[in-house]
Amino acid sequence: MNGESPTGLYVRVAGALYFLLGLTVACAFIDMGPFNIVVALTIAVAKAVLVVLFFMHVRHAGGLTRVVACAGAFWLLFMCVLTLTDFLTRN
Amino acid sequence: MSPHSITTHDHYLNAGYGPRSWLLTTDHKRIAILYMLSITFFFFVGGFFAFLMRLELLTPNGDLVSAETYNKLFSMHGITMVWFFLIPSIPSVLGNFLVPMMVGARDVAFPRLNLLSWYIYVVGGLFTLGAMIFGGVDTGWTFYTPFSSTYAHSNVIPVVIGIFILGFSSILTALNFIVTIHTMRAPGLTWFRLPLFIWAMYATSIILVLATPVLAITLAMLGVERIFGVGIFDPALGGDPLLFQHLFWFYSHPAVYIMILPAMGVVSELITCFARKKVFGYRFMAYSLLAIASVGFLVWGHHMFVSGQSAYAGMVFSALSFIVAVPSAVKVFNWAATLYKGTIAYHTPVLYGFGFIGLFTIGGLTGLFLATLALDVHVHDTYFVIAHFHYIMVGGAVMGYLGGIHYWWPKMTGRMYPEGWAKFAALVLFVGFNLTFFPQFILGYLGMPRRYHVYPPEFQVLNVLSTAGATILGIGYLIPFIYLIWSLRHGKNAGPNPWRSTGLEWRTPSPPPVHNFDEIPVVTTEPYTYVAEEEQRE
Amino acid sequence: MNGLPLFPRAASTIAPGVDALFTGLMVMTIVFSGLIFFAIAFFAIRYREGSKANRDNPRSESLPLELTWMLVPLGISFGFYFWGTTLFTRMHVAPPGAVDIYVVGKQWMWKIQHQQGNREINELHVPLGRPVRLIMTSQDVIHSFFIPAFRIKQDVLPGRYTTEWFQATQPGEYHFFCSQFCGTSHASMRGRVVVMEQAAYERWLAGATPGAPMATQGEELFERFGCATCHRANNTGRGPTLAGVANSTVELEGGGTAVADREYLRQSILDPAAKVVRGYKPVMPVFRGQLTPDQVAQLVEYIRSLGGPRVAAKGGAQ
Amino acid sequence: MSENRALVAHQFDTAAQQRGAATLGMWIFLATEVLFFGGMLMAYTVYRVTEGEAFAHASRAQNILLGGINTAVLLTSSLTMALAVHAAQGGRRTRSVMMLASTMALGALFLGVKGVEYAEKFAEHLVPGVDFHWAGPDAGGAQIYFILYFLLTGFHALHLAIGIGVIAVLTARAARGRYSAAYSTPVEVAGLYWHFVDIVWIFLYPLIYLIRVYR
Repeated sequence: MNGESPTGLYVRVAGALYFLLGLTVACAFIDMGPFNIVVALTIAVAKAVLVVLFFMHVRHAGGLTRVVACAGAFWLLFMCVLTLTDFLTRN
Repeated sequence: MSPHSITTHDHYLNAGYGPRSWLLTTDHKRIAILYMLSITFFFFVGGFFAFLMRLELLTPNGDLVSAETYNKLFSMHGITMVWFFLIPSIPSVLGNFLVPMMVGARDVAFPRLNLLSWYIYVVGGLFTLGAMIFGGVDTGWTFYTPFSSTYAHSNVIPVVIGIFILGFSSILTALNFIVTIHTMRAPGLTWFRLPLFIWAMYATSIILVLATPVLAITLAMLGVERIFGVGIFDPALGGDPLLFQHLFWFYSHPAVYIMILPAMGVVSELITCFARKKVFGYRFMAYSLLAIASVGFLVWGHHMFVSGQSAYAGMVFSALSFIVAVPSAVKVFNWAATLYKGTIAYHTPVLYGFGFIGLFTIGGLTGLFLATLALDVHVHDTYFVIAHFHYIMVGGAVMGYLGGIHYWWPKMTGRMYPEGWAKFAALVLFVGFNLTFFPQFILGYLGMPRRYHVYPPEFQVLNVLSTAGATILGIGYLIPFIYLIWSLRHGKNAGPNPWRSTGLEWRTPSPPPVHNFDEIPVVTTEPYTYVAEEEQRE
Repeated sequence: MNGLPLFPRAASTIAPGVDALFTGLMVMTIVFSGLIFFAIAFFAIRYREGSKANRDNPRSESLPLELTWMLVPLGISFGFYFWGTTLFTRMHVAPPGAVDIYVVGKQWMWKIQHQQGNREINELHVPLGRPVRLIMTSQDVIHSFFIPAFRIKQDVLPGRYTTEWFQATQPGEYHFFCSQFCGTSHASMRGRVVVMEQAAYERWLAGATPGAPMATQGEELFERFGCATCHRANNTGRGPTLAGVANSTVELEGGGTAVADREYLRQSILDPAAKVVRGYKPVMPVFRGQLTPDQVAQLVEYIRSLGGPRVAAKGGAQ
Repeated sequence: MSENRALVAHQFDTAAQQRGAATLGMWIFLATEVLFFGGMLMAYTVYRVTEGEAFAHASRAQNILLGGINTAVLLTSSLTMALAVHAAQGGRRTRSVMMLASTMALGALFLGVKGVEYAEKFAEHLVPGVDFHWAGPDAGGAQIYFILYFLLTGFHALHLAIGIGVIAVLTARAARGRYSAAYSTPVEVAGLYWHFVDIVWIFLYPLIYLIRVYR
């Protein structure tokens, strides 16, 4: 790696993850109407990105790994979006 | 005794003889042979089902088999052909054999995983075969809910488990190919020096990796609904049957490209080699493979135009489906243009190549009929659809597979097959195929629905024609089966490069040594440098 | 003896349009595959090994050519896309004043119910020259109602209404088929459409032992199941008043609105908690499993007979 | 495999190539896994849209506290896994064994808590297909919610159990000193898998437990 021990970094990342966990629970107790799900998913994505970048070392990885890491998520998005074009426009 | 002995060097076939040396091999070439034997078995099983169906359809009444049996026949024909023959065919046989050799590697990245994937295939296959022997399944290969989950009385669960298991085999093979192509290319072998077959394998592997898991989980949910009687897809229990169709076609439409892309890769190799000219528009050919693979994921809803899907979704999916026509057209035109000013030698493989292009063109263009919303309403679920996808899958994928087998047979076995018989078989197949499936286009537009055991008498003449064609087609498949086996013992010694091809796989003896290359080749040129080679000779 | 038909009869207003589209695509297919076949055959012969054809300056790439054979197919594709989609829109939206007929698919027969109370199995009598809309649902698995001569087809789903419409242009008898595989006797789940002149159709409606009209039968069911206990006039009951509700826009509990079309009425009978009208509690018993699809259709017709805003017919179940 | 055999398999030229291949292979496998869970997530999305109210009601039956604790447990296990990989890469045997063992323990703790939650569901008759009674109005939607709950968390738990098994093997090997600065690929690759399983849960927690907890 780049010389310095990443232990401290990992602990800080974990701290951020705990914080985001607390935040997502807290937000769930506030009535934001349709935005509850948006906030919850945004926080979840943020947590996932932290894990992917630091714990899974994508921060240091090449373009290929980044593309593969995103591919699954994108395909899932395609699947859901195109399916919803059906379910949301049935009437 | 044989004057054409090929035991003059050490190769993968004479590296060991007992069953252990085959069943525990991690050599990608031997695994390819294992796959070839297995899929040939399933091909003839599926063909047998098809033959019985065509016999039954000779007359409008159900006189040969009962309705229940007929439903099982077409279901098992579809399941066997799709999952146990077509999807593994070119990738697992030719891909396994050729991917490492074409990229100049000693083996795939994960050889043990490769063997494991064959075992998974066999387990899945035997499971499904067992389920077919002990009762069969009558849902069609599409397993539409709620029929499959609630109403069918046949062996749905065992068959679904068999396909679920098989999925892992596809995923492991594809994963292996992607990693091999990315990390194990020979020195100097840049992406745009790769043969198009490798590009095709790569595009196919992407689909396999991203689509197969969706099938697995869909079938798992179907199984849960059937076993526990809970409602995921059955409206009587609160579910939505169209969700199943969305999930199923998210896999199964790309699955069509899993079958046809490898054949496109094979045909590109055949055309360029026998025209002795570089593939026209190489980069466009490579990109169009990737374009088909990715856009192919976005069109699944065209299987659902009359399903009760929203009309707006239908319009979106119709437009996206038309877009796939573009990269497909690019491929066909480039193949034709490759022949321009070439030097065409009429060996058997190129005949399959020409056959493929012709049949794929018809299959592809009739696909546009089905992508057209207003027209699909009439022809959906009729024999028009049957004819269309058999032009793609049999006329396309199987012709590509046989072309590839004839092209690389000398490499795989070190032997040549009898050229006259081979050309004759190619002709018989072409004639038989068209006689079988062309009448079905007409039947479909007349309105004969698919999966019909009995039908109104006015459809009989066309059905008889189709059955006659199927008989010719069946004989056509037996001929190569016989002469290829014959050639193993009596064929002429092929030599390392009987077609004077430029691919890396031809730069090593036939059959290849265990580690493929005595010395890993260094690549300095683009692929298919036929013109340069001719000039060099002059 | 049966001859060799090559083209199906065209007997609906939509059929010539579909046939024209088919012909257009056929021409395109013949032109393109002809082009490809000719090119391959021509090159394959001209440039065969040993021929003395001119092979100077062979090319293996050409951007203009690639662009040509990308853009031309793209343009043609979109031409057909718009053609097909425009026609589809016409096929999807029934004209106003259509004769509504209820169709129920079950393993393995088609049950048909006319508003006037006539019932048929595997036969469908319709008037000539008037738009007819089929309001279809299934009692078990997915079926599909396909009339080749009219060039229409629509899957018939359990738990939901789907519709299709046609206007017959020639009197006579035509096949209809179930085209979605539905089990053992799928291939026998077919019948005939009988297209009759208006006068003959009316004679048939009157002559063939009709029961009471659907709305009347629905009213009986309404009484029998005690619906009127809650659904009273003037919003005095525990359920909303049903007079005038059909085709109106209702506000829903939990936000949003819904148009009280046939599908909404059907769902609200079978699964009342799904879309509750604002101001009411989800207290209505679930009738899923209690009523046959025929009975649900009768209730829906009864509620519609209580009046409601007229709206132009749309493709979705009204 | 004997101890003195070269660490590079015959098909590879260099150790770096082999490591790159293994890592890429795992990433591709994870892309597959995304779509495996994706099928269920799509079903979830569709029914969350069409049966939103029912889902909101049904999710009230969940124990937010246990779910939250489990989320924290898994996040911690990801931390220990990352530290284990780091230790293995540095050739620190004791530390890598300790960290791997902690990861396993946390994984097991997660499964234990999950088991308690499942037991509660059985006790409350909330297991579709086995024992399901829903008092509220929209039983159909609630039933679908619980099916998807059991499918998603069940497959997640299965993945976690497989992860624990894999790490158990790695722990034993690490204890025998198999991994060093020169060769720690199996630990790295297993780490990727473990983090993925963690990420799945990061999404499942808000989707399953936190649909509408206010009011």
